Amino acid sequence: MKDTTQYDNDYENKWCPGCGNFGILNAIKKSLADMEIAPEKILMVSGIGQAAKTPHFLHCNFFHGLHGRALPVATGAKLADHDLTILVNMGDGDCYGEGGNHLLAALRRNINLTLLVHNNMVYGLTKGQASPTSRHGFVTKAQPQGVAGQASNPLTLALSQGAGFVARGYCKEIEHLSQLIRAGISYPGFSLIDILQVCVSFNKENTYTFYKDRVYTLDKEEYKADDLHQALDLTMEWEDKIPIGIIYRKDTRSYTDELAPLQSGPLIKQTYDPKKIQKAISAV
Amino acid sequence: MKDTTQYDNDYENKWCPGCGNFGILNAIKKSLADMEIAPEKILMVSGIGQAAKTPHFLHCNFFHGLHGRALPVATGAKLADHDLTILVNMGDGDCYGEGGNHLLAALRRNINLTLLVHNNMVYGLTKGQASPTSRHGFVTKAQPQGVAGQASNPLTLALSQGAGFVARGYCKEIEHLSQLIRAGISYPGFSLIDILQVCVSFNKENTYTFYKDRVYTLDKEEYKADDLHQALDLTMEWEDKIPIGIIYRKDTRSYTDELAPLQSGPLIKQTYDPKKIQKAISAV
Amino acid sequence: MSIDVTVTIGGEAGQGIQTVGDIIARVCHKAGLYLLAINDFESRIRGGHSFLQIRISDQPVLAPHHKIDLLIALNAETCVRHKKEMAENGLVLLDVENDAEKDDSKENLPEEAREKNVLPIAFSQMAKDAGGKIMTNTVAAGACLALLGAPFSAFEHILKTTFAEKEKILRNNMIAGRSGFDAVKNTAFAKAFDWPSHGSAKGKLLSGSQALAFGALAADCRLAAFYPMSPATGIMIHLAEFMDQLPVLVEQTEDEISAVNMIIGASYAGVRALTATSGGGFSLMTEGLGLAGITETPVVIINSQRPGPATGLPTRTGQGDLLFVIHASQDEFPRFVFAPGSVNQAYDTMIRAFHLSEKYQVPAIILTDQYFNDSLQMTTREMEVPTEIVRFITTDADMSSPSEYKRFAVTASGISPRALPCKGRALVCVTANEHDEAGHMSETIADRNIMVEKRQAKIQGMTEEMKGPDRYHGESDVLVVGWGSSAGAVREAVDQLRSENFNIGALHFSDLWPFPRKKAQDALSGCKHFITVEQNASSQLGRLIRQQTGLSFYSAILKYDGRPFTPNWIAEHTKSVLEEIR
Amino acid sequence: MSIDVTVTIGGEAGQGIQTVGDIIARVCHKAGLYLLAINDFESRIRGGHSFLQIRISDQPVLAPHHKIDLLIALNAETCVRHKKEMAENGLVLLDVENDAEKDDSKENLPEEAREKNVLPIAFSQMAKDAGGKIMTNTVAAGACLALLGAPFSAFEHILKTTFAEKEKILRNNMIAGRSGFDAVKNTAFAKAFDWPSHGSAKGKLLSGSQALAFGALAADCRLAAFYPMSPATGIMIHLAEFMDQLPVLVEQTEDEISAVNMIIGASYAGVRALTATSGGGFSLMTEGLGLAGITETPVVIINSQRPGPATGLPTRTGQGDLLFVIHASQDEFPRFVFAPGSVNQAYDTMIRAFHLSEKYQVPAIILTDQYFNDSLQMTTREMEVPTEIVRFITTDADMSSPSEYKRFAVTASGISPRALPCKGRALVCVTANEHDEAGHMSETIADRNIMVEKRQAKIQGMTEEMKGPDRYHGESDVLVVGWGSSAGAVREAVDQLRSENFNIGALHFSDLWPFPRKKAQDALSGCKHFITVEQNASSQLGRLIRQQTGLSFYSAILKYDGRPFTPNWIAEHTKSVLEEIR
Ligand SMILES: Cc1ncc(C[n+]2csc(CCOP(=O)(O)OP(=O)(O)O)c2C)c(N)n1
Ligand SMILES: Cc1ncc(C[n+]2csc(CCOP(=O)(O)OP(=O)(O)O)c2C)c(N)n1
Ligand code: SF4
Ligand code: SF4
Ligand SMILES: [Mg+2]
Ligand SMILES: [Mg+2]
Repeated sequence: MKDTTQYDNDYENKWCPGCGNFGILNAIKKSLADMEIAPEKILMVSGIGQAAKTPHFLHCNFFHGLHGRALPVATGAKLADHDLTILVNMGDGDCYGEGGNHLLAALRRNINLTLLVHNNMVYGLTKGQASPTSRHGFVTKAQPQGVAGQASNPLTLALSQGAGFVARGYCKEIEHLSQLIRAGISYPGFSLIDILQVCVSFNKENTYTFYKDRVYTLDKEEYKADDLHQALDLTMEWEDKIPIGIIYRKDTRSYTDELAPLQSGPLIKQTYDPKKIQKAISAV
Repeated sequence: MKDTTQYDNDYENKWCPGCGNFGILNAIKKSLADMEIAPEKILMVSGIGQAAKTPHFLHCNFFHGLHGRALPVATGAKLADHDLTILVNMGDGDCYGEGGNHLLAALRRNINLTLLVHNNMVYGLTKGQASPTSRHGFVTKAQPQGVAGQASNPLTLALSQGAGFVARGYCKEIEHLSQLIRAGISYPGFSLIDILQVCVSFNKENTYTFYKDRVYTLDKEEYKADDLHQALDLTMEWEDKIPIGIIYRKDTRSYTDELAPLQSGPLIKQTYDPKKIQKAISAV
Repeated sequence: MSIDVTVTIGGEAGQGIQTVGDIIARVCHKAGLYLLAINDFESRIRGGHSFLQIRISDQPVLAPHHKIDLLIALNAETCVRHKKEMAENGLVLLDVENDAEKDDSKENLPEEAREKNVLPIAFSQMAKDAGGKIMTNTVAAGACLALLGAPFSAFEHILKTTFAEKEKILRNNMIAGRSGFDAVKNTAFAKAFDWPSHGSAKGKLLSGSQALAFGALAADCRLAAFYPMSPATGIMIHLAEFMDQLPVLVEQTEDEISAVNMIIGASYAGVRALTATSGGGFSLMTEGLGLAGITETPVVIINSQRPGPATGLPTRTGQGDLLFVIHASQDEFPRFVFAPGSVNQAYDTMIRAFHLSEKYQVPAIILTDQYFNDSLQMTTREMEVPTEIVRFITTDADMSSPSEYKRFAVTASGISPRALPCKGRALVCVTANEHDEAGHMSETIADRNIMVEKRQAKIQGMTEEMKGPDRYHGESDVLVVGWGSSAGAVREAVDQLRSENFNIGALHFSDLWPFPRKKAQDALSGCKHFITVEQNASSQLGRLIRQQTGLSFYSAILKYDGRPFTPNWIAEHTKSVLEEIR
Repeated sequence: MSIDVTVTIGGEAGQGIQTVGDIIARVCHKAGLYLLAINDFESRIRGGHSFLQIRISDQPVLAPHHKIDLLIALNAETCVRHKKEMAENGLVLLDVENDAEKDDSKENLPEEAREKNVLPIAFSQMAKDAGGKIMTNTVAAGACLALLGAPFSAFEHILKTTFAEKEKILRNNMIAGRSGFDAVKNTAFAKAFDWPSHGSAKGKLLSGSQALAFGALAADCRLAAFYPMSPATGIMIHLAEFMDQLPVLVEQTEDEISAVNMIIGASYAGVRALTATSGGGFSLMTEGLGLAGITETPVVIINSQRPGPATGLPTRTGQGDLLFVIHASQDEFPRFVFAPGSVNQAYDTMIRAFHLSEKYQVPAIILTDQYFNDSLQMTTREMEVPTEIVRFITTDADMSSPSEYKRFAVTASGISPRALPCKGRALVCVTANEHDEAGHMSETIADRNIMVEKRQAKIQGMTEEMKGPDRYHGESDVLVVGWGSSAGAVREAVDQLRSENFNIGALHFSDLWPFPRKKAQDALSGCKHFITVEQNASSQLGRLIRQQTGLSFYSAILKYDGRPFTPNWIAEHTKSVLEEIR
């Protein structure tokens, strides 16, 4: 096993004991170590929430932005320098609630970012309100009669919008999750990894016990993840069985390959040429 | 035919001659007339754009709000008085661009609104930039090298999020469209009608000619619109053949039926009871 | 004040600080004492350090105290953190993990527990003995109350109401409480006082959030749409508690943009509607605020301030949004801005805000903050529910010709008769574009000028509705001027300074926009100098006063560390300024 | 000025008004004349009424004129609309559908054409005869130029460059142009002038949008993210034209929230980044502005104002956002606000804004408006591209120990050395929460105070960078004070008033925040009274001046109808005030 301690820092962790985020954090470290990406070569971008604190607990570059807005920040960084390796951490409220529109746009762009959604089906940091993935009927202090709407299915959503890399992980399956993250980082387009994350403080339904009997791993040999229909069906499995693994993957080109001004290299690496600019302006 | 002139007003129309919006306007009038909804009994809510001007050209109550924000306004009005019949007009940029997050939320809520998206695959009012439904490669002044991302598929999106009424209309098929609108208004939950709308000024690709050879009507006898898989496939048809009609429909309950405080009637109709309030407060 | 004790309970988030505080507060309240409790916690769910600080007195308490008389430390770190704040004769009760009997072997204790004024008590051990560690809070509450001099019966009474439903739990808690109570039997506490014998509650004990929620109910608010955001969420949670009994719907939205547009839609359709958020969410509502402005739709928006910019300090307090909310959104339109200074005023302000917002058909913004929302305070008057709600709504019956109804008809006051959609033959047409009187988009110069002038015309009436600043010894040479939640702290600071013979008074602004210029000028005209006291870094009220009156503050006492004011802090800083003046 | 002619071309949107205007403007420009053209159009694509108004002179033109000398009416409605604005000897050329030969049978003409000063000409018929109705614009341009006294060769030259590529089209246009030119041969036009014979262009002719776009390029802006919104879209379109030749990416986003966050991400990663929007979009960017504030990320935001509130008048002009952008977003942080008054100043301001934003690591906001963005103006100086761009960026090489790099290290100036992520061993850690020097979330009082003070500390240096107001006869008794795009109109108004012997001058503010208090005070100290001139309803600059200096304006001349200022309008209103003063 590769050394993951290089990603440790001495900043105090602020999560609750037993929180599923610890597993995700470990999986991230593992995948970075396995891929031999040095701490200073990784950029983590996140929104606001418990999930979004993740970058603080890693030795790395990070931009911990606004609630819901991690994807535009990450997109901007990627457009500025498409050589960067960018991982995005968001909560389910962060990504599918406040940030829903940016997820749709990231899917359309198919920009080469790896998005990890710590999906605990609740708003953790704000003390337990329903999130877009909370099930119909889920009771909280803000929803004392239970959630009246239906839960969002983020993976089906991604597939419906032409996503090329759609996966689900589970916070307890660290090794498996770390492989998903590796695959996501290696993927040339936008990769969405929705992670079943247990919140021990505010979600008393989707617990370790809940997942224990339901979660099963897609067999890489058997399931090729290249059939959209089959993938759509898998994303709709939930009640009794919940598949984890790469659910769909197709060949793709990254957004940054499509943009004219980026063809001579990352924007940040191109040189300032006052003469050329003067000429261009004068020609108008 | 029912009298549609009751919905006419003498406010000057501001659309370009030949615009597909005229057909949509006529279809709306037709469906209202057919359903015998008096002008003063209808509430139109819209965003901002050419499509969103529609309510001004009808004799009716209307709230012409902000770009992208028609659905929250309509939702608020419906929650306040769920006896209202509310039609929402939005453009593709309005609804799938700026307002994308509210569409996701409306789908989760399944609130009883009928949403008409005038999908001309371009930003009309702002003079022709690409919209989320513009095809990959679509050239505009803002996208001189063509759109780099992939187009959103709004109908697939809706299906992926559990929508119970998903339809597509075409601005030239006025009678057919008016039936779709009728069905949408009658549907107890959220209904999305995406309408292929020709913009003669800024979209030189998706023209009447383009649609002429492609659009075909789903046969109500043959196609039952109750199979999600089949519906998903239909929403993905585009290049050669484009289906119009009700693509998917399932039984449902409206959001407002699920909310405790609305069970004694619309909020607006309940009475102010100071004694009860005083008692409730004092009990804490 | 013959009684003035401050008790702080500190420990990790998740240790149950709230429970200890709650029991103590309720016992004191029930006994007829006055109290105020502040809540200090980090933006995390477990661990870290948090505390609850209760100030208890036989006189009304308006602000937290800067010194701690009794510290209940649920962990050793609490001792370290609050060491400097301990009063001279202050006492610390420290929960230690070892057995209570072994207290004398101080070497085994954490270093903090070896200090002179620290009394190590094995709260958790006692709780375990009584049936479970979970009752540590009851033990601690018992010890605290015993030290304060409370009779056990008072404690017992509250325990009984708290655990009324489960007999066994009650029994165990009684045992736990008793052992805590007895553990300090022989401990002298300088600030112990004669417990009022037949006291009765002197007012309602409630949080700022509750007062705001109750005010909304009393104002007949029917829809409360929100996106969770500290420190505003509590208001909505308190409202949601009534969803099963009153016609009020609390609706969580996908984001703040939706929340503000939703209440605009609801208000347009005819119900009173509210949203609450903090600065970040308010930022997102800025465009919607303008929509309410141009469509002349009444809505009430609470902005519970916390320090920024951006995410800032989510669970801390501040007053940095005054000039932002006054100027928020493109171009100009009238709005109300209020900033209540007490729970009673907050309750009243909600009722007024809904009333005035509907009367003038403009948005009303209420500025509170984390200190106010999350602190427990006592009412000084009944919170009365209005017997009637005036809705300022027009129906067909009021019109000579409903078919000619014009939503934006020009009037001298700027206020047009407001009808509701689908309620008669009058069509209610509304647009975010500039429009004619009928509500249709218009770009003519004439319509534009008419509509700008119509909207601006409301300002006169609105200004007349505004209260001038509350004056406290307003005839003094020097005035301390504050706004919003600092009202109590400023007043107590003035008391303290006056008791030291300073010629000083205070002004408190609760009505901030439209600025009550004339009344402010009058209130300020008599003083030689005025000093602003605010929780921001640029004296926003001071700048506003100068913008509106041309009058300049002599100095600004500013605090921006995210923690609430104490009277003493204000008094000390004021003294430095007074020395300069002299 | 010996030459001062105003030509207006009016008709429906879609009729090609732009083309007529463009040809005329280019012919005049090429001939060495000065000109300024404004664009007036509705928020629709076809129909309605729109016009382009060109003022031509042999002296620099700073603002549009209030009177029309020559009106090219592409439809009859245009005559009606502009009747009142016609100069005494003004002439109207009206396109009539009937044959030009039948001009004498006036009864067949629309009523408007029967007026004395109206010359009915069958532009469209002549175009049809030349090969197609589409050339109506060329005919009209020909007629207009002939009346102005232009030699046909000058017209010919421009037609040749315009239609260089297609021979047949050129030929037809030449015929069309000629017939228009000849049609007015015998018509006397009072304002005809001696056409400069061997003139050469006196400057670059370009729109405000172009000047801003060019400035961005010259400032090395690499990413321009935006969501379409009038009147800002043009800036981005002009930038997009360079995507195939320069390292600049114009990225259309899903909404304005994304746009502002995207440029923050890009700037954090190391490239200069811009967004442009109008008030509604700026409202949505408010939270992101605070993110730039707390993360100290340089970004440039253009807010092209239009009248509001909300959607307001999308294609009209206004100055209603000054106080909004200064105070936007929760809590406090330093920012720059600029409002250029000419195309040269706009170009320079872009370069300065990027430079200062990066130097101080703060957001910079540029306020322009529809009038400015959509009007054609002439440069008075070369637009020089800086030979070098100073980036204020730190690398490992500059650090003694990169592994200990702290993004928010405290310094006296408040500016911390800024490194870029993934460019060395130094980790760049940034958060929207309050933080310690290393960029990790912190809630301690110490860190909070340090960071607030560090951010505020920048204000001093920033203020020193601010220019005071531009003074024009600044020693006068009365000063007219404006900001932003009104610079030219105010200056011409002053000229007019001074020619009438009023003792009057002007101040123009282009640097608005941090407010150059000292310089403003100096500039205002000599005058007896000052009068603000603004396109809003509350005198926002006047209020800002009072907030910052305590000095009060005597009167405010306010216009909020969405149409640009003319010097005459300002002069007339100023005179009324001057009469009051007297
Ligand atoms: C604009 C804005 N709105 C609301 C908030 C308050 N807020 C902080 S975290 C959070 C939600 C947390 O839920 P989620 O994204 O699921 O993350 P988790 O804490 O569960 O990991 C919210 C609403 C905010 N910081 N900013
Ligand atoms: C917040 C905000 N951003 C941008 C705009 C400018 N705007 C007006 S209409 C429009 C898009 C129009 O496209 P679409 O929604 O597809 O409607 P269409 O005109 O094509 O019917 C935009 C971007 C606005 N009014 N408000
Ligand atoms: S609240 Fe939930 S998600 Fe947040 S740290 Fe605790 S367990 Fe984890
Ligand atoms: S621009 Fe396009 S969508 Fe708008 S009115 Fe014209 S044709 Fe219709
Ligand atoms: Mg969550
Ligand atoms: Mg469109």
